[in-house]
Amino acid sequence: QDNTFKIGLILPMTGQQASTGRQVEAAAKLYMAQHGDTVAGKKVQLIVKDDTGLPDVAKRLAQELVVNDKVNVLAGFGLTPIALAVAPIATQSKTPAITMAAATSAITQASPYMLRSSFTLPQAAVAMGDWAPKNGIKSVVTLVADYGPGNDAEKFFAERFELNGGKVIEKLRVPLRNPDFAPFLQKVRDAKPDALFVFVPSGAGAAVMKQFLERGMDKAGIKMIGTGDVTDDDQLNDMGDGALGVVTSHHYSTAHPSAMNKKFVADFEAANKNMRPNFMAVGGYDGMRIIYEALKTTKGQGGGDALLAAMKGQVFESPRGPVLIDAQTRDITQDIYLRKVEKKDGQLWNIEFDVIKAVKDPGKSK
Amino acid sequence: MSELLRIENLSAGYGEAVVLHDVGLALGEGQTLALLGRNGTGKTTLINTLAGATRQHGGSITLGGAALHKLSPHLRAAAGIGWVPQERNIFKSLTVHENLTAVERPGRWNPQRVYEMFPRLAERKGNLGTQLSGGEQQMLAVGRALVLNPTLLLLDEPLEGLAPIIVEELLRAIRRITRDEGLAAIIVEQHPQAILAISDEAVVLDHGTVVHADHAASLQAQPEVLERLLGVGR
Amino acid sequence: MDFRQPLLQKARWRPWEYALWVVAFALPLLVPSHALMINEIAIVALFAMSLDLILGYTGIVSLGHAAFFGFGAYAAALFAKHVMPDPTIGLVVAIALSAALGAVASVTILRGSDLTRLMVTLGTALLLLELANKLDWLTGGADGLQGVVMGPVLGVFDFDLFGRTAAWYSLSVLLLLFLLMRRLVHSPFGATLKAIRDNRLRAMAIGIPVVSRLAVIYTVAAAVAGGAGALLAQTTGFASLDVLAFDRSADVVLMLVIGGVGWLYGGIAGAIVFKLLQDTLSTVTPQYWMFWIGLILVLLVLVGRDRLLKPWTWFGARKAVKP
Amino acid sequence: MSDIVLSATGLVMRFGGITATNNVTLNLRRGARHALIGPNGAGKTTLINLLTGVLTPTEGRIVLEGEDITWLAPHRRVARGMVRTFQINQLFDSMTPLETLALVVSQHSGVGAQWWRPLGSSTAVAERAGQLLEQFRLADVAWQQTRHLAYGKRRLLEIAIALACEPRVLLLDEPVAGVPAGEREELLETVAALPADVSVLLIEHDMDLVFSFADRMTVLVNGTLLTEGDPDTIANDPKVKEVYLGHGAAHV
Amino acid sequence: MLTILFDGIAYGMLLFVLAVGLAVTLGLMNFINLAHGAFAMAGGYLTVFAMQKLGVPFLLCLPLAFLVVGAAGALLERTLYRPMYGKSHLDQVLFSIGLAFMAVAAVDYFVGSSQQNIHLPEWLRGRTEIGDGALLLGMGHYRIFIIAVCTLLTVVLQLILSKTRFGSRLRAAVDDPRVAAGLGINVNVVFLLTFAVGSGLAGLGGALGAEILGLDPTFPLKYMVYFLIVVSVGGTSSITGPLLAALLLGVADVAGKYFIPKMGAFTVYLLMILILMWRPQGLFTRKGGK
Ligand SMILES: Nc1ncnc2c1ncn2[C@@H]1O[C@H](COP(=O)(O)OP(=O)(O)OP(=O)(O)O)[C@@H](O)[C@H]1O
Ligand SMILES: Nc1ncnc2c1ncn2[C@@H]1O[C@H](COP(=O)(O)OP(=O)(O)OP(=O)(O)O)[C@@H](O)[C@H]1O
Ligand SMILES: [Mg+2]
Ligand SMILES: [Mg+2]
Repeated sequence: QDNTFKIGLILPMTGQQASTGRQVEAAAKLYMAQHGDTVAGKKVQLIVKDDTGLPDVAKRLAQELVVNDKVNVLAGFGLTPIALAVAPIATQSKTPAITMAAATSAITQASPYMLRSSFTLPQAAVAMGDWAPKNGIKSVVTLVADYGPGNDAEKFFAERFELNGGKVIEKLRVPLRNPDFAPFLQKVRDAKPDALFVFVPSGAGAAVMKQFLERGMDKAGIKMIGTGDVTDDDQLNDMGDGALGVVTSHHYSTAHPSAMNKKFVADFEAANKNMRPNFMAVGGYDGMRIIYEALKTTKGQGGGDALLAAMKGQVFESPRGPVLIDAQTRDITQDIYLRKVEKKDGQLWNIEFDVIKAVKDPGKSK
Repeated sequence: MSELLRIENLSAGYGEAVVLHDVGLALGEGQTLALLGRNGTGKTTLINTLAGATRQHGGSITLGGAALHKLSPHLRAAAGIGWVPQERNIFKSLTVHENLTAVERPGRWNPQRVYEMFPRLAERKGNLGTQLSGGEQQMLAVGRALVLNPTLLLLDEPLEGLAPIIVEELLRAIRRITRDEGLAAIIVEQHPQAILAISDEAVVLDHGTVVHADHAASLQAQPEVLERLLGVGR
Repeated sequence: MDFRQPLLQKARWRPWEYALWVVAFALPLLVPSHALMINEIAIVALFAMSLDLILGYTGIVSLGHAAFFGFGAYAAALFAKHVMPDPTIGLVVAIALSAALGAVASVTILRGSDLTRLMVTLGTALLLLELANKLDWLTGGADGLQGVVMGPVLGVFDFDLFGRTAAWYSLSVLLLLFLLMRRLVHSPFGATLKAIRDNRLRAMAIGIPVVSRLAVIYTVAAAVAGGAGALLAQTTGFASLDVLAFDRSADVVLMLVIGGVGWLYGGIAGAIVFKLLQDTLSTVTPQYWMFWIGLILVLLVLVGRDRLLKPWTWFGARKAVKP
Repeated sequence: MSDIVLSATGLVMRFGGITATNNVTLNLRRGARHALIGPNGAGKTTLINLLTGVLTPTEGRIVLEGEDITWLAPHRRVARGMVRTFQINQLFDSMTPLETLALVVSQHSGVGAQWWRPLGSSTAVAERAGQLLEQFRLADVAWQQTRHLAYGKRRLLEIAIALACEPRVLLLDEPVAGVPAGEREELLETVAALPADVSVLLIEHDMDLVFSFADRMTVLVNGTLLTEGDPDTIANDPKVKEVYLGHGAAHV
Repeated sequence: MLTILFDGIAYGMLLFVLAVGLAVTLGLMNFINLAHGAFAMAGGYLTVFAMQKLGVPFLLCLPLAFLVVGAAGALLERTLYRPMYGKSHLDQVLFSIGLAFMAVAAVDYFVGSSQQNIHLPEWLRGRTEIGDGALLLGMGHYRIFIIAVCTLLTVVLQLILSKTRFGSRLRAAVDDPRVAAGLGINVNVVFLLTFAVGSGLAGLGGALGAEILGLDPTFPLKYMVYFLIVVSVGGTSSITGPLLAALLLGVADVAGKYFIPKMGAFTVYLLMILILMWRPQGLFTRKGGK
C-alpha cells in the first residue's frame, strides 16, 4: 500500500474526443514500459478513468481518485472545462495535476497545483502570426471552431498578425459539430485573401482540407495555414495528397528529426498498431517524465507540495525538442516549429523548416 | 351441396386465457350461418379464430378440405376467408380506394363493384379511412372483405351503425351473393330476427361453447327458445 | 361495495418505501467513499423523476429536458457567483427561474405527435446551448462558468471534499421534491394527466382543460429539472455547456425507461442502475464500456424488464389456463 | 324562448371539397328527448362535433343557454353542462373503470385540479363513482384495466362517463351500437329517466329504440336539414322513407 | 450566389439520402430506429475498406454498400428487430440506441477511433464554373454526382410506392398488423423487405456522405439529430416530404451560414421549431391527414 505511487489519469476515452484519450494513454503506458514501473522504491500505478467528456463526471472522478484511491498525482484532461473542473480538487487536496492535452491558456491559473505538459494554443498561433506576414501573406480570413481553443487561436493569431502589418479580412466561427463547411469556405473564396487560417479539432481537419481543394481555392491562389491541429500527424496520412504544402505552426511533429524522437516514434508504433504518435501523445509522454523525475527527486518522500516543487522548473529534452516547465507559471515553454506537409517514402509528414525558440505562453504575458 | 367448413373440438382464446371450449360446427357451400349469443360469449373470438387472429389451443378447422388451422393468417385469405372485424379496423392511413386495392385479389369482386353496391364509398374514394363516418367505415369493411373474393365471408356485426335502408339493402345483397355466387357466410348479429330471416343455419354460443344448433327457420319459429338463450324473444 | 379504499390504496406508503429512504440517508455513512456517487445519483434521479412527470404520467416525449436542467444549473451558479453564495436560496431561485422558462417553453409542446415533440424539445435545448455558448461574457462559454464558491448549507454545513454534505443536501432536496411529486401524481390532478395521455379527445370531452394542464405539468417538470441542475452546479461548484447538451437529455430518457416510466421510483431505479453500470463498466473497460451498456439495453428490451429482474420466471411453468 | 337550451343557426362545415354540414339550424328544447337521424354520412356526427367544439364551424353560430359558445373551448362547454358520448369508444385504456369514473366525478365536483389529496379522498366522489359502476353493471370489472374489457362493457363505460359529468344537455352518438338487443332498452331507459330538465339529443339507427325514445325528430340528409317534426309525422313522411327508413320490414 | 444555392441543394440531397431510410422505417413502419446512423456508418466503412483494401472502384462501392447493408438489415430484422414492432416507442428507443452504442464501440474496437477518409476517383474531384460575377455558379463534381444519385433514387422510390401496391400494403400492415394479416397481407415479408431497403438506403447514404461528413465511430450519434430533423420536418407519410424538407434545410443552413455566419447552427434549429409549431405533422404531409 504505502509502496505504491498512484497516478490518476482522467481522459476522454469514448465519444468525440476519444482519440485524444487513446493517444495520451498509449504514450503514458509507453513511458512506463520504457522506464520501468518502480521509481525511488515505489511501484508506479496508473489508474485510467473515462470522463465521457463531462466536467461534472471528471470532477467526481478526480475527487474519488483523491479521496478513495489516494492518488499522488492527477493527470490527463482532454478538454479545457474538464481541466478547470478538476483544478479546485487539486487545490483542496494539494495534489499536483498535469494537463497533458487541453490547450487553453487559463488552465494553469486555475490552481497553484496545475502544471502543463502539452502546449497552449496561443503559443502555436502567435508563431504563425509572426511567420505569415514575412512570407508574403498579407491578408487572411480566419476560420475556427466555435469553442474555447478555437477562440483562443483566432484571437492570438489575429492580434499578432495585425501587429506585424497583416490584415484579417474576416473572422469566421463554425459550430463544433458542423457537417458541411461549404458555406464558410465559399465565403472565404469570395473574400479572396492571401491565406486561410484554420483551427478545427483534429478530426474535422480532413474535411476542411478536402472541401478547400474541391472548391479550387488553392488554384485561386489562397494558401492554407493553421496551427498543427489541422494536420494532425495521426490523421495526416489519410488526408491524401491534398494536404501537401499546407503550412502550420506547432510544437511537435512526428517527423521531428532528433534521435530521441525517432526512438519514441518507433517504440510507440511498435506498441500500438496503426497509430502514429501525435502532439497529444507527446504531451502524455512528457507528463509522465515530469512525474517520474519529481518522484526521483523527492525520493518518494513528502506529499503533494514536495512533488509540485520538484516538478516546477524541470528542464529536459523531449521528443519535441527542449522544454522547460516555467517555475512561476507552471506552464510549458518550448520551441514552436513551422512545418510544411510533404511526402516522404509514400507517406505524408509535417516537415519542420523553421523554428521559433523558447516560446512562452503569450496568454500569460498580458 | 357439399360441405365447406368443419370445426371440431376447437378451443381458443387470448394469451393464456381460453375463451372458446370444444366448439364444433359445420357449414355447406353457399350456406349462411347466424352466430348468436349474449355479450362476451365468444362470438367475436370464434370469428377471429377462423381469421387467425387469436391464439388457438386445440381442435381443427377444415375449409374446403384444407386444414385451415395450420395456415398462418395471411394465407387464410388466399384459402378463401373474407373477414369483417367487429371494430371495422379500417386502415387509417390509406384512402378508401387504397383500403380496397391493398388487399384485393382477382375474381368477381373488384373495387368497382363495391362502389356500385355502396355508391356512398365511391364519393369518398380519396378520403382517408379515418375521415369516414361510422356507417361508411362499416360499408368499407364489408367491401374490403368482398374484394378478397372469398368462399367464406365472416361478418362480425355488419349491420351495426348502418341506416335502416342500407341494412335492408345489405341483407338483400348478402342473400343474393350467397345464393347466386355460392359464397358461404357466418354472420354475428345482435338482432336475431333480422338475421335469422336470411340464414340457413343458426348456432347459439354461451360461455364459449355451442349451446344450441338448428336450422335458422326453426329457431326463428321458437321465440321462447330465443328468449331463454339470448334474453330476447321478439 | 366500498370503492373508496381501493382508490386510496394506491396512494398509501408501503413499508419498503420507508426502508428505502432510511437506507438512502444512511448510505453516506455506510459507504463514505462513495458519497460523491450517491450525490450524483440523487441528482440524476431527481432529474429523471421530473422527466417522468411529463413522459410517464402525461405522455409527452422530450429529448430536450436538459434545457431546464442546464438552465437551473447556470441560474444557481450565476446566483452564487454574483448575488450570494447561500445554497438553499440559490436553489429556490433556480427552481423559480426554471419554472418560468418551462412555462414559456410549454407553448411548444401543446400540439403534435411524439416525433414533433421530440424534435421541438430537442431544438429548444440545442438553441439554449448555442445561446449559452454565444453569451460567453456571462456563462464563460465553452470553458464553463468558473469561480463559483458555495456557502455552507443552512449556514452550518460546509461542502467537504468527501462529498458527504453534498450527498445529504441532494438527498434531502430529492426527498422533499419527491414527496410533492408523489402527492401530485396520486391526486385528481395527476389522474387528469393520465387521462390526457390515454385519450386527449375524451379528456377534453369530460371538461379537462387539456392545454392548461399540459402547460402546468410542463412547468412543474421544468422546475424540478431546474432544481436537479441547481444541485449539480452547487455541489460541483461550476457549470459548463454540457449541462445543456443532447447527451444529457438522452441519458435521462434512457435512465427513466430502464427504471420504468409512469412510476416515480422508476427514475430512482434507472438512475442507480445506469450510473452504477456506467461507473463499473467504464472502470473495467474505459474504452469500450459503451458496448456493454448497449448490450444491456438491448437485452433489457428483448428479454423484458420484468423478466430480467425476476429470474425465477425464466423457467417456471406457464400460468395455468383460466376458463 | 328561454325554452330553447341549445340552438345552432346556419352551421356550415367543409372538409376540403366536402360539405359535411350545410346550413343546418337546430333547436333543442329544455327537457327534450330529441332524435337526430339520417343516412350514413349525412353529417350527424359532424354536427355533434361542431356543437361540442371538437370542430369549429366554417360558418354559423351556436348558442347555449342564451350565450354564444361558437368559439368556446371544448372543455368549457362541458363545464356549462353540455356532454357527449362518442360513436367510437373513447376511453382511458390504462385506467380501471373505477379510476375513470372517480376522475370524471372529481373533475365535476370541482376538485379536478386538486393536487395535494389523493384521488378518492372525498367520500362523495367515491360514492358517486360506485353508484355509477353498479348502475352500469361495471362493478365486477371495476378493477380491471379498461383496455382488457369486452366490447359491450367498454360501451357501457363510455356512457357511464358521460352521465358522470352531470350533463344538462346530453348528446348521444349511437350509444347502444354493440350492446346486445336485450340490454338496449334498459340502457336507453336509464337515459330517459334523467331529470326532466335535462335535454337529450340522440343519434341512432335502431328505429325501434328511436321511436320509443324520442318526442321530437330531426332528419339530416347529405349535410342538409330535410325535415323536423314529431315521431309520427316523421315515420309517415314519404321522403324520409325513401332516403332513410326504407319500406321493408327488416326492422320489425 | 448561385454557388451557395447549388451547395445548399447538394447538401440537402445528401441529408435526404441519409435520412430517407429513416423516413421509411420511422415514417412508414412507425418504428423508431435510432440505430439508423449505425447502418449508414456500416455503409461508409464498407466503402472505405472495399476501396482501400480490395481496390473496388468507388462507383461499384455504392451499390455494394446498399446491398450488403440491406442484407445485414434484413438479417437483423429477422433476428432482433421483429419482436420490437409491437413494443412501445420508448422500448424501441432503448433498444435501438443500445444497438447504436454497440456499433459505436465495436467499430472503435476493430477499426480504431480515428477519422477515415475516402479517396474519390479523379473525375469526381474537379470543379466546373460557369458565368461570373454575382451569377457565378461553381459546382464541385462530387456534389453534382450526389444530386444526380439522389434524384434518381427519389424517382425510383416514388415509383415503387405509388405505382405498386407495396406502399399501401405496407401502410396497412403498420396501421393494424393483426387485421392486415387476416386480410391476406404477409406482414412479415412486407416488414422484412421494407426494413432491408431502409437499411440499404442508409448504407448507401453513408457511402455517399462519408466524403463530406467524415467518418468515425461516433458517426451514428453525431448526425442522428440531423436525420431526425429532416424526417420530422418533412412529415412521415411520404418520400417527397423528407426530400423537400431536406432541400429546404440544406439551402437554409448553407445560406444562413454564408450570409450570417454568426448565427451558426441557430438557423436550422430555429427554423425547425417554427415549422413544427406551425405544422406539427410536418410541412409536407398527405393532404387531409389528421
Ligand atoms: N383481447 C382480449 N384479451 C383478453 N380477453 C379478451 C380479449 N378480447 C375478448 N376477451 C374476452 O373474451 C370473451 C369473449 O369475447 P368476445 O369478444 O368473443 O365476445 P362476443 O360474443 O363477441 O361479445 P360482444 O357481443 O360484446 O361482441 C370476453 O369475456 C372477453 O372479456
Ligand atoms: N375529417 C374529415 N375530412 C373529410 N371528410 C370528413 C371528415 N369527417 C367527416 N367527413 C365526411 O363528412 C360526412 C359526414 O360524416 P359524419 O360522420 O358526420 O356522418 P354521420 O351522419 O355521423 O354518419 P353515420 O351514421 O355513418 O355515422 C361523411 O361523408 C364523411 O366522409
Ligand atoms: Mg363481438
Ligand atoms: Mg356518425
